[in-house]
Amino acid sequence: MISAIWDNLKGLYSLLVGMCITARYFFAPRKTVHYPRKVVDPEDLAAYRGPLELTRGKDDESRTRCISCQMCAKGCPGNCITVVKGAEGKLPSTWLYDFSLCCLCGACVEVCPAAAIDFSHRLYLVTTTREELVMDLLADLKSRAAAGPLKPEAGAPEALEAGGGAAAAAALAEAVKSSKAAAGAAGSAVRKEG
Amino acid sequence: MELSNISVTGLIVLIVACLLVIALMVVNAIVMVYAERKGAGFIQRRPGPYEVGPWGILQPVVDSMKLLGKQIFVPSNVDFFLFFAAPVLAFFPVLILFLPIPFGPVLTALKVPDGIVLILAFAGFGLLANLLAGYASNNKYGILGAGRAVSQGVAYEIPMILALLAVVFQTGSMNLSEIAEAQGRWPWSWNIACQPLAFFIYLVTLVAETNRAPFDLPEGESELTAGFHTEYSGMGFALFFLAEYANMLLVSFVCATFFLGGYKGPFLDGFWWTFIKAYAVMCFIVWIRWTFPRVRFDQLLNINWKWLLPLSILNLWVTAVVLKIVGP
Amino acid sequence: MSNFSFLNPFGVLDEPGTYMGDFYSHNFAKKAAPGNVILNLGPQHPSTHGVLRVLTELYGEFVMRAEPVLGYLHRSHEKMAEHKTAYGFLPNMGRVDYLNAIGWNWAYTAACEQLAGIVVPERAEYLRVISAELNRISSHLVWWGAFVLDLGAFTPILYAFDDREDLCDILQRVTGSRLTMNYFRFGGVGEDGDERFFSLIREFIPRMRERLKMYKGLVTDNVILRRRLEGIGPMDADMCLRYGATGPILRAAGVGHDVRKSVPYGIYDRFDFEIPSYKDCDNFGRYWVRMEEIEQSMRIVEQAVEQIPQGKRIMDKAPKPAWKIPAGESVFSVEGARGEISVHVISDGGKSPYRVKLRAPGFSNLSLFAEASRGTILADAIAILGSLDLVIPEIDR
Amino acid sequence: MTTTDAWRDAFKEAGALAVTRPDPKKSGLALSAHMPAASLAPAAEKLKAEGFTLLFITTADFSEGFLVTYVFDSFTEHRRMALRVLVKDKSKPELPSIAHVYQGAEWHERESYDFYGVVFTGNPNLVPILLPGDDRIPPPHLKAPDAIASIRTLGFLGEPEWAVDGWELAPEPPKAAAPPAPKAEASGKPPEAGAAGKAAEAKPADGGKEEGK
Repeated sequence: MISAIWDNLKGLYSLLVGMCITARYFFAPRKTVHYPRKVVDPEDLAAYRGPLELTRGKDDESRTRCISCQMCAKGCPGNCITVVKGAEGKLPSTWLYDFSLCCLCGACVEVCPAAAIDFSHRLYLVTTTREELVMDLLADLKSRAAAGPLKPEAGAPEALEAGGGAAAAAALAEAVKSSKAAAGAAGSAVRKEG
Repeated sequence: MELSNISVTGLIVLIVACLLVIALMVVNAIVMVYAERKGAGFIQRRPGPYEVGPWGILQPVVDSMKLLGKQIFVPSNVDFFLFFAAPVLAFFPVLILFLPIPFGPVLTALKVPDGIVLILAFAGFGLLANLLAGYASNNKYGILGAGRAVSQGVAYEIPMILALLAVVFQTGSMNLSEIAEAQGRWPWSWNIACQPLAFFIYLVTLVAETNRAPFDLPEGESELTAGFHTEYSGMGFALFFLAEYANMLLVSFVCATFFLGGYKGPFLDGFWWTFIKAYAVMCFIVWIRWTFPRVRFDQLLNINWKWLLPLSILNLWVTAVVLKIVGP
Repeated sequence: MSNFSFLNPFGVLDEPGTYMGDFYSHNFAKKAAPGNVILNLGPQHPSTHGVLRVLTELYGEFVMRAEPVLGYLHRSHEKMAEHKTAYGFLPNMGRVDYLNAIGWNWAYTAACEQLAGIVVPERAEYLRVISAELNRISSHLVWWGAFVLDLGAFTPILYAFDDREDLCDILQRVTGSRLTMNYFRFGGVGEDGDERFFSLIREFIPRMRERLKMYKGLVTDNVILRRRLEGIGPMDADMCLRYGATGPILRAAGVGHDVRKSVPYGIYDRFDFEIPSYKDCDNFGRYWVRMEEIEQSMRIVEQAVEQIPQGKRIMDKAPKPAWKIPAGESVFSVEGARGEISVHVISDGGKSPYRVKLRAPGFSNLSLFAEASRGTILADAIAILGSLDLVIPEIDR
Repeated sequence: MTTTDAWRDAFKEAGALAVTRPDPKKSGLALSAHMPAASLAPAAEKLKAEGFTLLFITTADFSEGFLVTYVFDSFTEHRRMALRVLVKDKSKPELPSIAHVYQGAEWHERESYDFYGVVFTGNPNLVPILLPGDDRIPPPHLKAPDAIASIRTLGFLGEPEWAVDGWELAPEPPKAAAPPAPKAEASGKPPEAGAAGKAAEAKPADGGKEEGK
């Protein structure tokens, strides 16, 4: 009987210890980052994988390094990338990337012989329709090159959203249809169409 | 305000008192919802409600409006009268229980000679409401929750009565005002000093009586999804929510009156002392809720029948013997 | 016909007591004793960690019979493997069990490397061990929070996620994602750990040790939790053998089996760490074993961070996305957070593997729940379910 | 039974058709024994007596039939061994269940019943486990007719260390032992014909539904 009472007293003591811990945390500072008021500091964003972007050309900032070798389109498990070879040299005429199918695996970034693709650090990309997720990365590259030299990314919303809106989305939709017919990519694209 | 020769002015005072008590219950519910969510947030290192109004003050108001707007969904094959009677039965009887509580030396709605019997008698209604809710909502989880609510309520009623009885023995009267009057100004002259065991027993039973963690088995979320009020949405759920906080407020006031010296405080007496003590007990209950896991059902009954009941009987016996030898 | 006809469409619910339910409840109810209640701990129950449905036959509060019903989260990863290239199937590995994605990455890549005879460079082996052990700690933290939440304590899960955020930040630096990580490549790893990655780890480990003391004070020594766990849900070594249960459940039954020790894959034989095993095989044993494993994993990560050499993160001429697995068959098993993860690959040398079998530890661990929960109280059955550390996407694959 | 040879003789008495010893470096298996359906349960009992547990049961669809592989492992001394059974009749695949020896096998067998339609007689609760129980869909894991390979041409079972004469799964004669260039280019692209496979009668294949699974 005595041991039962002793156990219960020890039990009550463990309850008090538990309450002191929660009391200590009651007065400890909070840890939540208030999204609209505070922003994740860019230092942590360096490894964040946002949607793809074409890296800037060495000499001409707005020219892509892509040589339209289709390695990324073939290697992508989700068939997100459609590249159409342009007229002059190896430059692609259209470079479409469907972010709604992408699983951010990084196969394209690794396999590209010309290091033309990289992950952007756009944390705050918001779209309302699925069509807006189909991005024309050539236009995106030009708008970023025009926006000025590469400055440390503040993680702030990228130029694309600023230029967003229905007009751009509609333009993109036609680009998708026309390029799809032109590219006639392998069966995988047909599956995406079906 | 004696009950026997009630006059017209007495009646008016009583009606005003009832209105004040209803206002108190609603305002308290809003304050307690906010305090609980902020307290839980701070314990879990997150800020709690923040967006609505400055520091989230309007959160409870917005919550109640949302609950008002929600569609009241009635499951099939349900006994409509009982289904809608349960929330009403849970919330309104608590109103009567606030009458005998001495908020201040003069601020007492009704000086009922045997106040504590009135309170304990009506406390059973909340229990009945839980049973009706669980039974009438034609839901297996509801029935399990109702069964647990009844056996828990009945079990923890007895040690509560015996603990309060020990204090009544000591002060010789069952009228809450006299009990509050009999205690001195300083903490060592309160009943908690001479009845610590009764205070501890009462603290445990009040947590169990209002179905608060770690004894919240009737609505154990992780087992019974929501126990007896699984099928309630909108106003039904809001009434159960208000009833829970009203019960909490009531038992905190009774605890303040019996053990913590009612409206008597170190400097100047007044109703604010009762409120301070009651809200201190409430914060303690909230603090317990966010610290401990839930007790299993048979352990819950073991604690009561094997430990609290014998202890309270022992405490009563010792009080009686001491009073016999030493006198009041 | 009740007067609220809009509530009773098609008059289906007229006579009270008609037993609705679907195929599985009828199949389960056939063998039910009269008078027992068939309760669906349904797919959307708060304590089944996802979309697991357990049909229970209750006699009052006691569970007489229980039968888990699976398949609500079946995405058929094995069928996808037959239509994707070997390289294209890697992202799937992060999504089979998102709490321990690195364990599955390792099993699949190692199965293919073993078939092709690929040798992984030293630095990559160390990065693999570091990321696997950090992922194990984060998986145990999520389990710990969810398990104690099942028992009714609301606060510890917030503290667990508090620590897990640091782990996710560390792993995000090398794998690029916080949950469904796709870090391993055939012949190495996808990203090299930079200096900040290692400094974050060195900061994390002492802080975590402090937090473990706090967890011990708040939960492990709490008398209510002890009474809820000790002596409940006995699963002895023979039951584990009959059901194929592995991992912490087996170690809590006294068998100190761990794939990292019995078949040291990768470079696990270079680190000294113990395998915690508990004598009596109840819920508290499984709880204690996992808390000890967090401690052991931190020891491994500490030693690995000290001994990591400089070098390449992936072998040169590593397989490209169009790489074909050479013909043959191979089985490789890895010690995941929940038990022994095995991948069985049969390849015909073609573009996609011919047949890939993913052996999920949760699948076998859950199969012994029916026998373990017979005759227990409903609250204990939920506690046993929680102690099995179930992750439903891994069970349904 | 400490050495793999002891196990090889044990399986020989238990009525194995052939015992192959694949290269553990490449396949991770110490021993692989091909059993007739009848001698499956006694072999399982022998393994259980020695403290082996059933890791998993996997089925694969080949031109010769369904190859059902039972993989066992021991917790004390690590030796991963596989028992293989060939179910030749694909239209009505049938195997005796070992759920009475290893209760864990019940679920693995039900999974093979889901994906390949293999009926395990004696399984206490043979209802689909991962696929919907009420509207039974044709087994989804069957290979498309043009993608099926043959065990003999793949030759992944390796040279039998000991075999009953006339054992039909022996790899093809040495000249073709080196796996010839895969004969029909294994259609990487998703089969249009859907995976209804031969088991189900020639039903209009609904490729799209299978794919969306």
